[in-house]
Amino acid sequence: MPREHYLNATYGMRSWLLTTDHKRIALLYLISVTFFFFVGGLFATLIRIHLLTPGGYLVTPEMYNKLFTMHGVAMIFFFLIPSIPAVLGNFLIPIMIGAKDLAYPKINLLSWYIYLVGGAFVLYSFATGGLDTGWTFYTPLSSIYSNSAVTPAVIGIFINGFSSILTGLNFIVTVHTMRAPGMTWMRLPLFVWAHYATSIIFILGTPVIAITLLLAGLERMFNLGFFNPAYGGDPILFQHMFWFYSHPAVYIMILPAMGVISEIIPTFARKPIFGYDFIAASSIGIAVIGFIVWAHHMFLTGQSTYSAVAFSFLTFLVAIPSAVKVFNWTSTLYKGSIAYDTPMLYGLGFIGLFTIGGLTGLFLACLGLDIHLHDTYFVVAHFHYIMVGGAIMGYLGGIHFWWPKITGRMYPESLARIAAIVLFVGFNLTFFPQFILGYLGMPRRYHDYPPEFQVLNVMSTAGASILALGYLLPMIYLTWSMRYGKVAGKNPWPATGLEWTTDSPPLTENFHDTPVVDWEVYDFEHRPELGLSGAISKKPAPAHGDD
Amino acid sequence: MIFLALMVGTGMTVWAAYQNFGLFNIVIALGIASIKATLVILFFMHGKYSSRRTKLVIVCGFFWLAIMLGLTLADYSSRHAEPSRSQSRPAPAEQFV
Amino acid sequence: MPLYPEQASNFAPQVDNLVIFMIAVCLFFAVAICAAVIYFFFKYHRKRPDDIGVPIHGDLRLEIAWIVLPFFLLLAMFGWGAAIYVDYRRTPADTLDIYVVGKQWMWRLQQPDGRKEINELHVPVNRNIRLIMASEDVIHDFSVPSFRVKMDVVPGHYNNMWFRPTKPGRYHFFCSQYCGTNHAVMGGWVTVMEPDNYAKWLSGTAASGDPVAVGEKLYTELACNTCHMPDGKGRGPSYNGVYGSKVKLADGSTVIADDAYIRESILQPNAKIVAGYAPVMPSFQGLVTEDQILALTAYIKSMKDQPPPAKPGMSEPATGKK
Amino acid sequence: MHRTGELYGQFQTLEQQKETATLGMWVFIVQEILFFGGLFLAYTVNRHAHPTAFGVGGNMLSLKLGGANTVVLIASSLTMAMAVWSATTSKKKLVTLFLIGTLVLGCVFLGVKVVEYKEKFDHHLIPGHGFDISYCSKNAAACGLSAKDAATEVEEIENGLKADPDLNAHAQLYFSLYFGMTGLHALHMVVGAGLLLWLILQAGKGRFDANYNTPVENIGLYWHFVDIVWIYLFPLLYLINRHLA
Repeated sequence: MPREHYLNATYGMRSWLLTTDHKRIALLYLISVTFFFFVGGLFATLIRIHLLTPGGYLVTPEMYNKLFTMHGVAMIFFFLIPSIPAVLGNFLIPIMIGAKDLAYPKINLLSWYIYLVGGAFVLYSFATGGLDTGWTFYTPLSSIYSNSAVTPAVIGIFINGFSSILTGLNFIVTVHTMRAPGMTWMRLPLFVWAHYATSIIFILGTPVIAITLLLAGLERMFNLGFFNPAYGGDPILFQHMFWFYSHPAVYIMILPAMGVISEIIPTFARKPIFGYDFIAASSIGIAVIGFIVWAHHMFLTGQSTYSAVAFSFLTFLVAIPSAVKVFNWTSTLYKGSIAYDTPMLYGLGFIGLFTIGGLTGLFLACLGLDIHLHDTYFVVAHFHYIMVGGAIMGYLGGIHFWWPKITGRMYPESLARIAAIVLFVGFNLTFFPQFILGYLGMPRRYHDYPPEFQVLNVMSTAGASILALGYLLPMIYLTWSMRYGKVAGKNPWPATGLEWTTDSPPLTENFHDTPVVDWEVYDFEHRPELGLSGAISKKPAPAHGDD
Repeated sequence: MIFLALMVGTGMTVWAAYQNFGLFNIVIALGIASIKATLVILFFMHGKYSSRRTKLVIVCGFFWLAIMLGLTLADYSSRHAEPSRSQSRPAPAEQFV
Repeated sequence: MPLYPEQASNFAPQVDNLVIFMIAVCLFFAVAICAAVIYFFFKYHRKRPDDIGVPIHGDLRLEIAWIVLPFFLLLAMFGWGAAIYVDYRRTPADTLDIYVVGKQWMWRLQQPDGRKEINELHVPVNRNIRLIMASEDVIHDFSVPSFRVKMDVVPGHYNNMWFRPTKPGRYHFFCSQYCGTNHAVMGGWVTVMEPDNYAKWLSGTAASGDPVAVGEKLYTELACNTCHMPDGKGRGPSYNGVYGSKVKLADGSTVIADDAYIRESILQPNAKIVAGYAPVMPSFQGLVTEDQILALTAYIKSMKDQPPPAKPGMSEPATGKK
Repeated sequence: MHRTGELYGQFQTLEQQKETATLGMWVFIVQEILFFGGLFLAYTVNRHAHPTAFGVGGNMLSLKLGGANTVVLIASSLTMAMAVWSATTSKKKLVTLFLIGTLVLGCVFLGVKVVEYKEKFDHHLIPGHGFDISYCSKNAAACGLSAKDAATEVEEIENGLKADPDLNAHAQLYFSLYFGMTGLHALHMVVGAGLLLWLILQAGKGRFDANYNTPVENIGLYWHFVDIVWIYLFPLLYLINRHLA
């Protein structure tokens, strides 16, 4: 008779579709975001194949425009934004803070259904005429001129917004009111801090995109005018409102990944994280400053010069908390006891790729350079370094890290290391050439390009095929391991978080008894139950890091 | 009490709307509205008696609203003071057909 | 393979210098971080499975250092970038003004003398050029990578940008803001010419085709021919032999049918009505451009050798009202 | 599931549960602030660009109906606050009574709104092809204007056209915003009315008292918030620059 846990507590379709268990909802999300990831990935594959040759013979211009739009919409709104928060966050936050569930389990389930309804609308739009406005939905192209199925897509994203809002609301309230005895704010895992910061953006940003897209949709459906130049409206206003959410949305994607990395690195370096309070504060800092930089997407729209200068300055400021994180992670490695497990490979890969992504962001924040680089492949490369190199690397690292906790079984280690390296190589080969393409002036969203750009495009496509392989591998072996993987104990790494003190997989109530936390966060030294008796050099460390 | 104050406020805005204070029309109308809103939050919604955490949440909401309105309007209001040479609008119509 | 596009305007060297500075700074940090990660990765590799690392919790001095130092570097980047940006936005006073209209999916560019081009722009080298841009439909963006300039073209707004080409040649320009189906082919070429070549190009007519032929085409396109029939039997007078002749007006006076008169008759038909005809012609104000008027005039001129129709009741050849 | 004061599984204590509910509601209201904030931003920018058209548009609204609605809505807020007070002091009969009062006032508000919308429709003030800002000045009889009012309106439109030749287009912007803003506000009212209905049923069973009144309190918060939105909408849409008429 196997031990009872959340997976085998009840059986049947009903017990999953009507569950209020945050762990089961996380798995529902895992399945649905993976579906959207492959939908978006399929579009990306077609895009890259099409761009092999100048002139592009695979699809028509209309179709190409639909492909990159649908790639963006599926990936951003239905994969990246919900990925880490709704899967890993949902699964882990209650366990990490020692609660039985989120504060509002029913609302949690509701937000998954809202996500599905929104997703259904968007898929309907993809299937009936597609969408060719770009994921940015700039008016008046989206509200008046486009002939594609904009209305259902806008409705779908509007609906999906409420899924994000409710998830964020749930997290904020949970972190405030559901912490176990002894779990003080300064003992919260950095993963929880990162999700708290993300939730702030969910709450304060998402309603604005909802109303913005609603207005654009009303403009399209009912001839109303909010941004319509024919009525004297201003299309730039749409961009202001759109980016007020959509820039912070970038931090929705990257902050949770940073949270994952902040868990992985101390675990596999087996030492407390360097500068805990600075990393925690920088998460909140990024969330707050991230809200006041949005108009750097609009330097060339004709916004006022003064405003552009101010926004450029604020954008440079947001680099500081990100840099603080990178410096602290790197310093954590110093005098660690570093293991080469797969999550760590993802973690270190993340540091490298995020550093490149972040530093190239400075080029775009810089007013004088943005004029040349704006809307070129440089931008495309930059944000893929952040979103794929950052967010997806973090997501996969987290999935591997917590896989034993989620399923109770280990993934095949050597295969997983190979996949991580394949991903790293494929990713760089795909996107690094695009930086050069961009500086040479190749505009983004082009189905056709001058022949002189071909070499770099071929490199990029070659990299993309390696990347695709890198994504298929984990998909296959993770599924395999659910049944055949080695059984994992409570704490296979071992790691220090509260989630590792309970069973793998946890029972429905997470803990047998309410846990009481009486240790500091990421402390390996004073935790005999981890079974780490190994030597540490007790010499106080000289106080210098790397750079 | 509060109800009466709100009623008086409503009466005042309507009255003020018919007076011309030049630039201050909007300021006065919105000022009265803000006073009314504050009364509702503090008393009807028990904002005055709630925990510090709740107060922080409320303040955050309005603060972010201020960020959005403030920074966007900063762009619009500084557009006419460009550092470039005087932007004589080109004659439209014919040239642009 | 080139790593940067040609430097063909005053902005190009400025932008490239800044890029080199930024790459240097960023490369330093990227290499330093990656080197540190790789070094630690191998140096502090776990020796025994139950080893733990040295518990170091942080260092305030280091934290302050890596907040403050990058701040100053960022400040330098920001300042340099902003200075260049202000240059971009501060248009000099002595510009050659080109009007640019973007529409799905073509560019119309107009020289100061009214001459128009589609997806082609000719400018003299070493002159300050200002583009005054408007859009007829969605947002476009005029971008010339070799000049390092780019600006959105927004419906309902006029956006300006300026540059000074420094090297004769032909350079690609693109639409850089996604604008719908044929966004990728909405581009063309800027030709930078020596000033005397530019002047020659401006005065030459070959480039835009024979104005008489253009005028003849317009004449049917605008349906002028349905009223102004050559035999004078239409609702409007014939053009034959009109140009340069005297025209008798309804109020009894006469005018010479010169360029100015023809222009006026197209734009304000009812100002001077030819004797014997009703004031039925609609105004073409706003429907035809100046160079179309020039072409129409050229066409009318070309018919001056045709015999004027003999119309009973008219002493002079009828004319004028298009 | 809504047994009085039941402790849900995920919580340790009742206080924790109540605290959680209140905090959650406030966070929800904060996101509503930003939601309406987007509308207010769109309004401000467009009004700034076209003050004349917005002034003329505002004068086409009925101050009587709008003003009456403001009074109705503030009164409903008062009854809502009284309902919460009655619940916390365990006056079970009064809770139901005040809630019914709130619902009735809310419905009156929505009714008046319907009348206003109908009027706009009759006056050709729905943005789109049939829109004509000067319809009433041309068809005084159809709009039920007195000779004096009609004369004022003709004059106003003439003045408006002088200041802004594109008045008809820009006024559509105003009416788009009018319908967008009041429409979304009304939608919130409808949702609120639904919630009130449910509350009344629960209150009828005597479920709310000093120990358990979270639903009344939270729906009260929501209702007050919707009231606050109207407190801003009223001057913005109806009042500013009335005197210009």
